[in-house]
Amino acid sequence: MKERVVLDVSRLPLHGMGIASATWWGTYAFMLIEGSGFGLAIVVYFYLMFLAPQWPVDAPAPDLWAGTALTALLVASVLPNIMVSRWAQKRNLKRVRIGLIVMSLCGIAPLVFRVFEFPALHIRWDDNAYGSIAWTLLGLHTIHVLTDLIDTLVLTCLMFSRHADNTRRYGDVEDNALYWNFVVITWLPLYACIYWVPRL
Amino acid sequence: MRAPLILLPLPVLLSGCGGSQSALDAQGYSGALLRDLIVLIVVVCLVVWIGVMIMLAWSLTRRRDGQAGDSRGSEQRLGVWVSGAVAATVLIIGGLTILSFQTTRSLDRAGDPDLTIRVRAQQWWWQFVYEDADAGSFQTANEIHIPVGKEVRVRLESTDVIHSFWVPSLGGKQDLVPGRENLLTLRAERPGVYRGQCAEFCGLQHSHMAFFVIAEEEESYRQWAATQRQPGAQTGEAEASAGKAVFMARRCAACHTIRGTGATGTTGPDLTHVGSRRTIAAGLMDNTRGSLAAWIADPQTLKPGNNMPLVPLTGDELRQLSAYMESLK
Amino acid sequence: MSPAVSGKGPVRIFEVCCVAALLAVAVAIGLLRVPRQYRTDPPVSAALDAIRLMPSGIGGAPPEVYFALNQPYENTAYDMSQGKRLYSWFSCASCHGEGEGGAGPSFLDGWWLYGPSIVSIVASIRDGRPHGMPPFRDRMTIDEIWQLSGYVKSIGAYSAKTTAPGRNDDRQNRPAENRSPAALLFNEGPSPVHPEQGPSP
Amino acid sequence: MVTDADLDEAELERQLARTWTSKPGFWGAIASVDHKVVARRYIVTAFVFLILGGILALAMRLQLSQPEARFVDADRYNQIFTMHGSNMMFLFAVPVMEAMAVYLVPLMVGTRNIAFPRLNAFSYWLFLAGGLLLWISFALDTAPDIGWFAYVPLSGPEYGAGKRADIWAQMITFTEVSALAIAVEIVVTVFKQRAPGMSLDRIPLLVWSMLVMAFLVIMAMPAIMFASSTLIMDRLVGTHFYNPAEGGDALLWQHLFWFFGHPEVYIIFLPAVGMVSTILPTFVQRPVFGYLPLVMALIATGVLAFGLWVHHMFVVGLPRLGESFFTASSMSIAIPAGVQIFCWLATLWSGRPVFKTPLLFVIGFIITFVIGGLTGVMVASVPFDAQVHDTYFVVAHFHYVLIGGAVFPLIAAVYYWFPKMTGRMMSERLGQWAFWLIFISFHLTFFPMHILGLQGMPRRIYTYQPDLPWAGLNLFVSLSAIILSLGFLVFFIDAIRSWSFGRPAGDNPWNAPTLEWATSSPPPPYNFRSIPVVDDRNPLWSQPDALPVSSGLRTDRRELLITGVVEALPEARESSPQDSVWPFWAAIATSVMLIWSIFSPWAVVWGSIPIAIALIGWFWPKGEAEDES
Repeated sequence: MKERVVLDVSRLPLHGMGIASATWWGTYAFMLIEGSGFGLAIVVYFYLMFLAPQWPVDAPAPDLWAGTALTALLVASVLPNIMVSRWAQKRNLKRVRIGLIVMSLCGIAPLVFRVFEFPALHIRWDDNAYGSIAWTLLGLHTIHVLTDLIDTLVLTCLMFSRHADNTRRYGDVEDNALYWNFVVITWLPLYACIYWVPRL
Repeated sequence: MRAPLILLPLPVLLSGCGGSQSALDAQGYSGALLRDLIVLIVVVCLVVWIGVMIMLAWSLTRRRDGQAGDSRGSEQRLGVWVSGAVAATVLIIGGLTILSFQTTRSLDRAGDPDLTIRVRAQQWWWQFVYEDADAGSFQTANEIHIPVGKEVRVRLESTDVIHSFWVPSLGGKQDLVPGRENLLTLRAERPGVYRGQCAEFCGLQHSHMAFFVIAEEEESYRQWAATQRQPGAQTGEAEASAGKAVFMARRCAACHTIRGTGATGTTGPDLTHVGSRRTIAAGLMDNTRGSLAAWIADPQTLKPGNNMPLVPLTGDELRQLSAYMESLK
Repeated sequence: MSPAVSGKGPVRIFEVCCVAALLAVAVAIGLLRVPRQYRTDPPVSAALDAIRLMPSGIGGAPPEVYFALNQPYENTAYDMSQGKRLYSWFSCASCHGEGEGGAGPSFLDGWWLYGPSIVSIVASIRDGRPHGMPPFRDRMTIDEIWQLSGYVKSIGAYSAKTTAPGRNDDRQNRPAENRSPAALLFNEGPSPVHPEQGPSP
Repeated sequence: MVTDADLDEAELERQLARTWTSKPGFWGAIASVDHKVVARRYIVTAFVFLILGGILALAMRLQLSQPEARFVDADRYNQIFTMHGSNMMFLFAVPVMEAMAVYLVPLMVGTRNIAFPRLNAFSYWLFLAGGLLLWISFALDTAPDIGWFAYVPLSGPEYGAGKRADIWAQMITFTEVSALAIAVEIVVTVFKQRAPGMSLDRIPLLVWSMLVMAFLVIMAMPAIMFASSTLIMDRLVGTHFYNPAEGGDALLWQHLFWFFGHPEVYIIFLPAVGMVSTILPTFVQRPVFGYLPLVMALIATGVLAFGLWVHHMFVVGLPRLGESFFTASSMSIAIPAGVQIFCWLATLWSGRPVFKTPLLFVIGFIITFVIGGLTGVMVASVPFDAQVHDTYFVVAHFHYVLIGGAVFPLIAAVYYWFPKMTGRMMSERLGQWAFWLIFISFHLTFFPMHILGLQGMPRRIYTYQPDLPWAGLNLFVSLSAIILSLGFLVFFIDAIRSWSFGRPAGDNPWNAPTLEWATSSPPPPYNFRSIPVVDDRNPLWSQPDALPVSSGLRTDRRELLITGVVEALPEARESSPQDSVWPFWAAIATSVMLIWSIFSPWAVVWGSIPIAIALIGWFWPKGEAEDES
């Protein structure tokens, strides 16, 4: 077919940031998928709760300290996370490097507390349905923490490599920060479900 | 609407020992309500479909003159037509919804049941317990008798997987879900033999999980129930007595109950009056001495995967045992 | 048009490879498959009956046909599940409980009075044992005895296997069969039912 | 830096081809991330699964052709109907619709490749592995035998011996992960990669339908992933989600399954609707009537789809109030369906129909789908459903909806887009044969099933007894099924023959209005020589002489245009990734982990390590031009 040029795009940037980036939208789409998953898991939690004569079933309510400490840690990590995202926007390589190392630590620390959260439930996954859903909620969130941690670690290595100083990399850092916020935000309703709903 | 306004050429519905099993051959209170609803909705939908097909045929075959269809005026006219058709759809859908709600309410009208039967569905047979505190309760398998014109409350439970209790001629189906109890009310308006079948896939022998509802006049129902309450018949016949000994020795009693004897197993069907039933193995075969023998000798070939283990018996033992079973009227 | 044509070449090769791989898989499968048996052939049953037991009644050799069948009663979940059902149908639990024992010995303590081999278990069920274990020879077919033995053996398995009968949908009073059951309970030590049968570690 | 503005047409094509063409050879094919190559593989694989599923259907019809037949035993029959359902839903219908989206959406929105093309390649390999898992298990006689709905407790640890149910549940994971991946790609492609000027009200209807479908996938599939994972956990590590004695619930499974399962129907049906809305205008040579109502109907269907899952559970004993709500919502889905039917009729009425094969299948679709929709209204009524639930009436209903409502438009779509995909026309003569054979025998096969259902024949029975009055109709249905399969055979023969020997098609053989017809047939690896600029819903009809295009994209790297969500104003030039074998290795590693994890929970730990390695290989920059920014 014959063509007629009506538009010149050669002055556009070579990579879009934020809502002009496909990755940003992709990250949101994946967060929508996983958010649906978390939402469903919570619905199942309440479904089982309303079936049960008492809740929790055959177990004391979970100990609070490990989960609460982890929650505090996660919420606190949002601050450096937002900082990293800002620095990435400003393309400040040195600060992004430092920030990513901090965020890697912020990813490892909750896992340490997570180890103590499972015994704090005072029930095994194979004791009854309450145990099953409580372990599943914790496990599901742990998987998200782990994946984002690995992502952060790889990104940290990348930022120390020759590929670092590149708009595309800074975009990746921003998307990773976005995802960590998602991991933190989804934890809050899970925390309420696991630790406070049994105390109602 | 009373006369079956059937649009479809139906073959003969009633046949031999099969009993009737058709939603269109309604013989009970709920069944008739549902049949009327089905016929009405089908007629409405048929009219709708014919209407749409006429529109389709017209739009495909109409004569086209010049540039019609491109002008703004005709586009608007089309818009009016489409809006009208959509409005009609909304009205019809609304009407059918209300009709459906009304039928549900008529079905739910509560009455005190005259009789309660507890149904325990198991892979792949039906246990029926007639619960009657005064006259004494008793069990049957794969066959219930009910008095005509009475409300029969059926309490549905499952002991293993999900099954579904369905006697099309008498009414709609209801699932039996482990861990839950469902209720269903049956009322047969006419005496007859109505076949029912498990309607929810329940494993290997889902196809062979039928049962019969035998609706009879009050008097003969009472007689039947009185007989069923008796313990298993004592027989003087030598062969049957020998069969009884085989039954006890070969551990049949571990799974089956025959009231009045030492057999108190609960895994398999209650055999106290097995000889009086129309069929064996959940509607698989007519109840004759030959089929009883065939069943005992090799249940796994007749109904592969069912839960009756093969018990090694000699030819004599088999003959005696089936004679005993047949004598348990 | 040239890009489209050159794009087609590798795709063709690729498709041919896929089809070839599929065919190879299909042929392999034809040789490997094991259909479920609801009724054993009479000659196989007869052969399964021919176990060779040591004179002491402890241990022995399974018949050749058992190996020819690929040891189904220890290796297929279906047979084990059937065994589990037979366990309840034939009221094994009235003496052995849910495996923890009672009037009869426990299967969960890691101790087998007549040895842990499946042949011993088959012999115990088929022929009975002293102190109250009745023979089931004339109540069950031999393949049912094998199925039951496979299940009994799995109750006391030392470690979880990928083939195991499923747990019951019921209240759980011991770890399910499919979850490395007995090993968790070994530390309790065996509990002899009859003093003279006691284990001698 | 080279942009296309400085080059003449031939040189531009040569440079674009060098940049975008995959390497030759086996590994080049494995590494290809061209959306057309991946989509073609997807479509061919899905049609292979259709043939296999059809053979299973014939096996079932053989068994049911007479009472107490012994062609297939009960165990095999249960495997066969489970395979037929699972295969048709998860390995054919959903993937083939998504594959059509993967092929057509980038072309119709005027971009050079789909968003996240490596994810796209990964998705195909995972889908293939899931399909192989299911079919190999069938060949090994260990296929699932629990129905495509896998109700617990039948599929649970106590009654589902062996790994059969686990294979089913994990096959779900394979296909769902691949479906979710494609959904994300489609959403992002439609949102961010539309040709400049293609504002929301100029998006082709097929693209709209694929967008709504992608959102349905994103919202619905997590439910089945959660359900199938918890089922595996119940069976493998002893959780109690579905064990009533320990606080679980058998109906929880049904809620989760149908919360996915009902939208699933629309995941299959909406793309088909989009195909009809795209094909119909071409064969009456006028724009579709009621673009806005059609888009609204698509969205309304998508929203309503989440509000009617309980109509699959009308007989499990739920509270009456809830059932009434779901009756009303299920009935109301007929309204958007009605809107679409009437808009199509208006389009037909005011246009000049050209009775080529695609239009025939579209007309067949309208006739058949209206019946399926009306029987859908019937089963939405609780009391009506109490009689026909789990009977052959329902089997008839959903085959009318799925074959009549989705496969007919799909065949129409194959006839319609075949010239674009292969550069060759399919035979009109064989097409007419295929249509009449399929259309007539479809009704002969499935209409009698309505009657069988009302006569009390339940679903999923492997046999029935001679004294039941079903034998005659069943034999009739079985014979008709043979004719139906002949019809499909004609279609497949036509497709295979035309692939190599069909009449060359040219760029736009049907005089169609949408962008995919603006490029050559088959399209080059870079899709368009220059990115088109759109100023109308039907760009090729409004600009018949010369296509308005943009210039200024680089040719030395894979570059495409990112535009705004609403108005599609250009925002950035973005690179599209190079070919890579890492998606293939990632899919292999994922498959190993998923299959291993039905045998041991530790697979999740150890099996994740190779996946992580493959993903790092996938994302680690290689210093290519595509990494620049």
